[in-house]
Amino acid sequence: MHKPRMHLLASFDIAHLQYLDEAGRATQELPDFATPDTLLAFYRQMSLARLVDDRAVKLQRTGQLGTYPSSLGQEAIGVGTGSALEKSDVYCPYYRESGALLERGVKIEEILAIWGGDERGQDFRHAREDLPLCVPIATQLLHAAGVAFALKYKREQLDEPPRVAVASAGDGATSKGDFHEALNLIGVWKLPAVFVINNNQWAISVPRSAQSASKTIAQKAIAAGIPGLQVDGNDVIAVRSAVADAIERARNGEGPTLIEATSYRLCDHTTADDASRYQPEEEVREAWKREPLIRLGRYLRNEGLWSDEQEGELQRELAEVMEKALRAYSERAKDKPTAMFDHLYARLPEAFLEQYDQLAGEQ
Amino acid sequence: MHKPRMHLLASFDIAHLQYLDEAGRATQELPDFATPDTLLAFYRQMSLARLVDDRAVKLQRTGQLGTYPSSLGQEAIGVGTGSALEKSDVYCPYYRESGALLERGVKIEEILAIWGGDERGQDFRHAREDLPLCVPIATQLLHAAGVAFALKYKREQLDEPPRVAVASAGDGATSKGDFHEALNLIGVWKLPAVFVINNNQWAISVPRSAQSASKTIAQKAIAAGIPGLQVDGNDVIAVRSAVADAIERARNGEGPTLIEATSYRLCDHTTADDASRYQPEEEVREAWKREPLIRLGRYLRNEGLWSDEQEGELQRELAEVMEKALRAYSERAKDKPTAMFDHLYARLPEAFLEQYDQLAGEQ
Amino acid sequence: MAQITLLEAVTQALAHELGADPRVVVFGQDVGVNGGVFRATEGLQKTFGPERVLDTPLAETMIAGIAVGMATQGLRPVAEFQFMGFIYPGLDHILNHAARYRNRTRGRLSCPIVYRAPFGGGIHAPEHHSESTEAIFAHIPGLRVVVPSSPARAYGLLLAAIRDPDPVIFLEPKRIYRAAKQEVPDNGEALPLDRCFVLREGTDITLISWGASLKETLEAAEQLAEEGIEAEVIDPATLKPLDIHTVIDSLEKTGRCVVVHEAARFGGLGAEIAAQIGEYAFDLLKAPVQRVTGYDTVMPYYQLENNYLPDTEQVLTAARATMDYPGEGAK
Amino acid sequence: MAQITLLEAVTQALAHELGADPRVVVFGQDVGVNGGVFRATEGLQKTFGPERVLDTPLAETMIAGIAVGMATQGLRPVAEFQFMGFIYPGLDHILNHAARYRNRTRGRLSCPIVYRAPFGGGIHAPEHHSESTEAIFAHIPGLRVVVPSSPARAYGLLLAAIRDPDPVIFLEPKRIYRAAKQEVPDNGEALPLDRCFVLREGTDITLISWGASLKETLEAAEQLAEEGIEAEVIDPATLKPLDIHTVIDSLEKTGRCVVVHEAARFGGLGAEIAAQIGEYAFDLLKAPVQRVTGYDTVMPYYQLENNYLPDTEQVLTAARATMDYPGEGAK
Ligand SMILES: Cc1ncc(C[n+]2csc(CCOP(=O)(O)OP(=O)(O)O)c2C)c(N)n1
Ligand SMILES: Cc1ncc(C[n+]2csc(CCOP(=O)(O)OP(=O)(O)O)c2C)c(N)n1
Ligand SMILES: [Mg+2]
Ligand SMILES: [Mg+2]
Repeated sequence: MHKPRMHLLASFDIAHLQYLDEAGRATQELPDFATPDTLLAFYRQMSLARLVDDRAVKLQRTGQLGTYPSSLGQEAIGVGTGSALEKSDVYCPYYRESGALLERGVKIEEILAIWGGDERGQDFRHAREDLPLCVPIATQLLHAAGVAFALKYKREQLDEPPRVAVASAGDGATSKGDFHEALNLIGVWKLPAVFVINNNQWAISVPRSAQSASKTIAQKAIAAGIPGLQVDGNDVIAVRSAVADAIERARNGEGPTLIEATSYRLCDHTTADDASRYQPEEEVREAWKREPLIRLGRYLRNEGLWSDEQEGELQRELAEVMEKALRAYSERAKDKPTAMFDHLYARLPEAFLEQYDQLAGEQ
Repeated sequence: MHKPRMHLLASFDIAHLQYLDEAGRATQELPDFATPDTLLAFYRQMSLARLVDDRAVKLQRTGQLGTYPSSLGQEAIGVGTGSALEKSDVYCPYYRESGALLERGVKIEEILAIWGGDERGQDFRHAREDLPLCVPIATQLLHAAGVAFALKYKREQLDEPPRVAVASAGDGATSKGDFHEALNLIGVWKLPAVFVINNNQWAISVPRSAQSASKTIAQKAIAAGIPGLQVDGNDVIAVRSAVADAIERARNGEGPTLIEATSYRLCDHTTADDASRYQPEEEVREAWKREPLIRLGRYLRNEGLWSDEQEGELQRELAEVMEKALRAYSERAKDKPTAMFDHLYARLPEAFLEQYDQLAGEQ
Repeated sequence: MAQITLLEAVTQALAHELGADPRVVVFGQDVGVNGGVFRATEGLQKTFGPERVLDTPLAETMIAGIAVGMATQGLRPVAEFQFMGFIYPGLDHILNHAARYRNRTRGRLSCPIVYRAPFGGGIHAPEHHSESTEAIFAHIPGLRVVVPSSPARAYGLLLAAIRDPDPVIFLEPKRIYRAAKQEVPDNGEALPLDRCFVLREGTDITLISWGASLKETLEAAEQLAEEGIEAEVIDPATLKPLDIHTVIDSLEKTGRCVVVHEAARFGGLGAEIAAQIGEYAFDLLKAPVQRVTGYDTVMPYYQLENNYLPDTEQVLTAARATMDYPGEGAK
Repeated sequence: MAQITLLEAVTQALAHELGADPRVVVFGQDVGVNGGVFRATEGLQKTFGPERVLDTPLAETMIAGIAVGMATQGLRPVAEFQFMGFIYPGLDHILNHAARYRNRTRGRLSCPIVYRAPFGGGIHAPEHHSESTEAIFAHIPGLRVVVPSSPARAYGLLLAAIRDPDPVIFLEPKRIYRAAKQEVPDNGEALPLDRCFVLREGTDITLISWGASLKETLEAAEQLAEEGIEAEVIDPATLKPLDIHTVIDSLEKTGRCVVVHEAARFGGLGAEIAAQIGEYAFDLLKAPVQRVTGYDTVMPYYQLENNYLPDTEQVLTAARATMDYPGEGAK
């Protein structure tokens, strides 16, 4: 049988971005934003995220917190992303997000409250327009598309300043229809949206290789006709650079971007999980060598920007911050039961007053 | 600001296949299957599909049929696809499918019954394992993925011969999550499935350009890590060639393929639609120049394989076939009302016997 | 003033709110250039521009989901599902998000969305185009489910729905889209949500229905009047939250009730109404609450749809049996 | 014989059918290597291989949809949704396809699928992990909805569900996954679908519940017995089609009834049961059918979930009020 002659219609490239390698060596000239101050701030925020996760897991172990999803090993993604947004931008997080939430000004005790089974945690004191943490996988990407539409609409129709919607999701989330529908919409409506995928190689026990035959997640952008790229998600400079560039383009009306940030989940999926059942030990050991905090620390030390002493001081400072937050969390009075009706509708319909009274009466 | 240096991770090409150009001239050596007999059979089946559509629309206009979706101008896709399957393969159609259904041995009166509001039309006398026509957009693609799994499973676990699931959908359907989830699954599970997209440029009134920013639909395969290509969907030889090749690879265990067949909807979306409200006249006029039947006819005439006389004879023969089918359709007795319960469950649960009796009593 | 259909009343309400409130955006499949497959959005894109009246790609999960995002940022999205049979891919976003956003964020963000969909059978449409699954939505905490059944109520209730600070599922009975005309002044006056409409006063029996079935229900009431039975006919209009008080008030007079709906019986809203009547009006009841409903079968292809849909005769039979109760077979 | 939990009974049934029928395949998120997040599929992949026990990508529409395709070609898919709160993206395929394939093709193709999902609250899980929306599924024509509430019923009903020629939504009450143990012989004997189980005989009042709430309901029955009230406790087990005869038979004795469920009240299955009792047992009823249910609110985050869930005290209060009816305030 002879082979049909076909003509080339289109070609696509997917590229990878890295600034710091595993040993903390710069692989290319660092971007302008990477001043010592910024890098030290990254280091602090990643350290804080790690501490929050660590304490949260401990709280869960002692029955003071519900199921908790740590972001151990993926702090560069949250911090790199969160730090790239303007305050007025809108962040649309998934649930594995300590780093980004801290960047957005969400309070540690709010994060704890959420996982402690208290809706009031989602009533962020700051970041009032950010979306709440989102549990149903990938749904936040469609909300982010809607947010991006609203921001574009308000700019064009209501003369408001340009703002961008930034959403995050996991690698598993990219298998879901919501991901595709959202990506396709932000593409065809050219919305000011940036999607950052935390590719931590696992969706609970399902490895990346069992999620999709696609070589990269970045290439899924091609289906939507938008730019996609992969960054080293353990390199906070690369994450910040890629996200900031994408945000800038979105803000300038140049459309959306999909960013795959590769990392590794160095912890259980949540405190309800036991990753040793499925993560190969060897793979985990290798992944520890690439983790983001040590990497940035090495760079800083090589550059003479960081020392054991500073590390000690930082840890003491963060421990205090954490202590205060833990106190705020544990001192929080339990919400009143009728709260479940208070925010159900703007005004409770008459039809439910009887139930409201029953609930109130039972306390 | 300096531009980050990125390294290339992956490259992808999307190609286009054509054998006959608009004027019916071969643009390359035809494939082996394209014998005079086969091409004449294509011509006959495309003519029949066109006739069925034409008569169905007329039936609707005179109140003898419900809403009907013609495939005018897209006959090459149905016939090219349908003729590429083995009898034992499983076809998973959407609703705009006269050509393919006829190839599968579905009877004209069955097609009419379906659109005449009678479920019995879906109880195909032949093609007993093919899926019924599917109205909810893109859902059949997930069913096809399940069918492909079953065929692979039965081959591997139950020692049955290799079979392939072939599904069709429209361009609009590719925006739906089902498309993405199905494509991703057949990719990662390497299922024997072929998806053929009838890109007729419109989803009711929404043009292809408003569905997606992707340059081609074929490139959506890249997201799933599977081969994707575009064929000239007005060239029945190209369609048949591409689908047959993909089926062969699937049958050999080499995995799935996405095929975009470009065409144009030369009719209303359905009889309930008025395409003149949104299709630009000029565009329609241009599209008529590329339609598949005239194109193949020109080729056949150029090759001395077809004449006015033969055309007249064919039309007479098809008119008779159609006449017979119309009689069979109109003579069909109305289904009995209780049929709505007879096939609700394998055996009607006691709980519904009272309703059954009520319904039976009302007749 | 010209008389308009229920369908035109929908268009009129959408146009009014698009004109009155710059936060309102209308979107869905074919709602723009084509004006919707039923023409409910006819002319809106022309008047208000393609930035405010948008054709979406073909993806219902997306339609439901982006409305949530838009609403959280202060817009007033009005999203159309082309038919109720295609709304289900959007359910996740409606149930898990739109209905919960206010509660989850303790009031920080909310979802003033209207999800519109034509529903019900009787127009000889293809499969999946004739569904009535309002009970699914009415079971979801945090939602409102509204069904207009006249041009005036379509206009007034749609205005109210768009202005309501919480999500509303607005189901339009397509069988009566063009059935009757009424003068409906375009005065921007909303009708109250969460309130039943008493369409006909009566003292002998209470008939409750909504959407297209009200046609048969009102016909039955006329017929009953000729037989000397005065039926009170109630259109709940807002199915959730349900104004049971108006129903109970009616039962105080009549002590007898028939609920009529197209949807399948089992788990339909007739059950909830009957249950609440049982709870609140046990001692008033002179006969069991009867349900006249679609069968517990899949909505058939159109050849049999009239066999499926409740007809006037069935309403009459149930009403007469209810009036006669306990009847001759009583112990 | 060792005693096993409800969860282990599920595993035992799956293993039995995988062993007995080569057409059975089990799939879902994390059901393979990890044995399911609750360990319901523990060990199955090891025993039956990754071709028959499969981890899927993360996509619920897909899980629901491929089951349809598989079933039409003669397989017996058993699909797991990780939590009921994540089932909704699959609803379209369940409602529009699985439930209709037999009917649509007039019996040519059918969907012998089991869709499993853990449901209900009370385990301090995160948002969306504690839902009870069985009423949504029970409203869908063509489906079966089955809820086991003991290890033996989990085993016997799951076998029956897998063998049933039609689609079954099999909802596992996760709060009692490990609550009680029972000897459950692995004898491959199914229990009947479409039949209520009378868990306790009584003559004074009928208590109906399913899933985890049966715990509180049975506790209430014990307590009532101490007060001299003999409650009959019925577990419908198959919520749809509902075996109302067993309920009516019980009402013949008791004339009084309380329905208990976790799900929100409005449009919950308690309504359907109350409505059918009203229809079939009007003259037997000595008191209104009471519903003890979750509130018509969003299932709260776990701090308040116990305030949401019906407790034994509420069942007792309703039962006593029903016994006392019309009580002192009667006219
Ligand atoms: C729709 C939906 N299905 C299932 C779940 C249960 N679940 C929670 S997290 C998770 C895996 C997510 O993996 P990924 O997207 O890679 O994010 P990661 O947790 O690895 O950061 C699953 C299946 C869910 N939350 N939502
Ligand atoms: C889920 C769903 N949404 C909406 C519809 C209504 N509808 C029927 S056909 C159609 C357009 C489909 O366009 P396309 O996929 O391009 O196929 P074509 O009709 O052009 O062949 C729409 C929106 C539907 N059938 N299913
Ligand atoms: Mg992951
Ligand atoms: Mg099309």
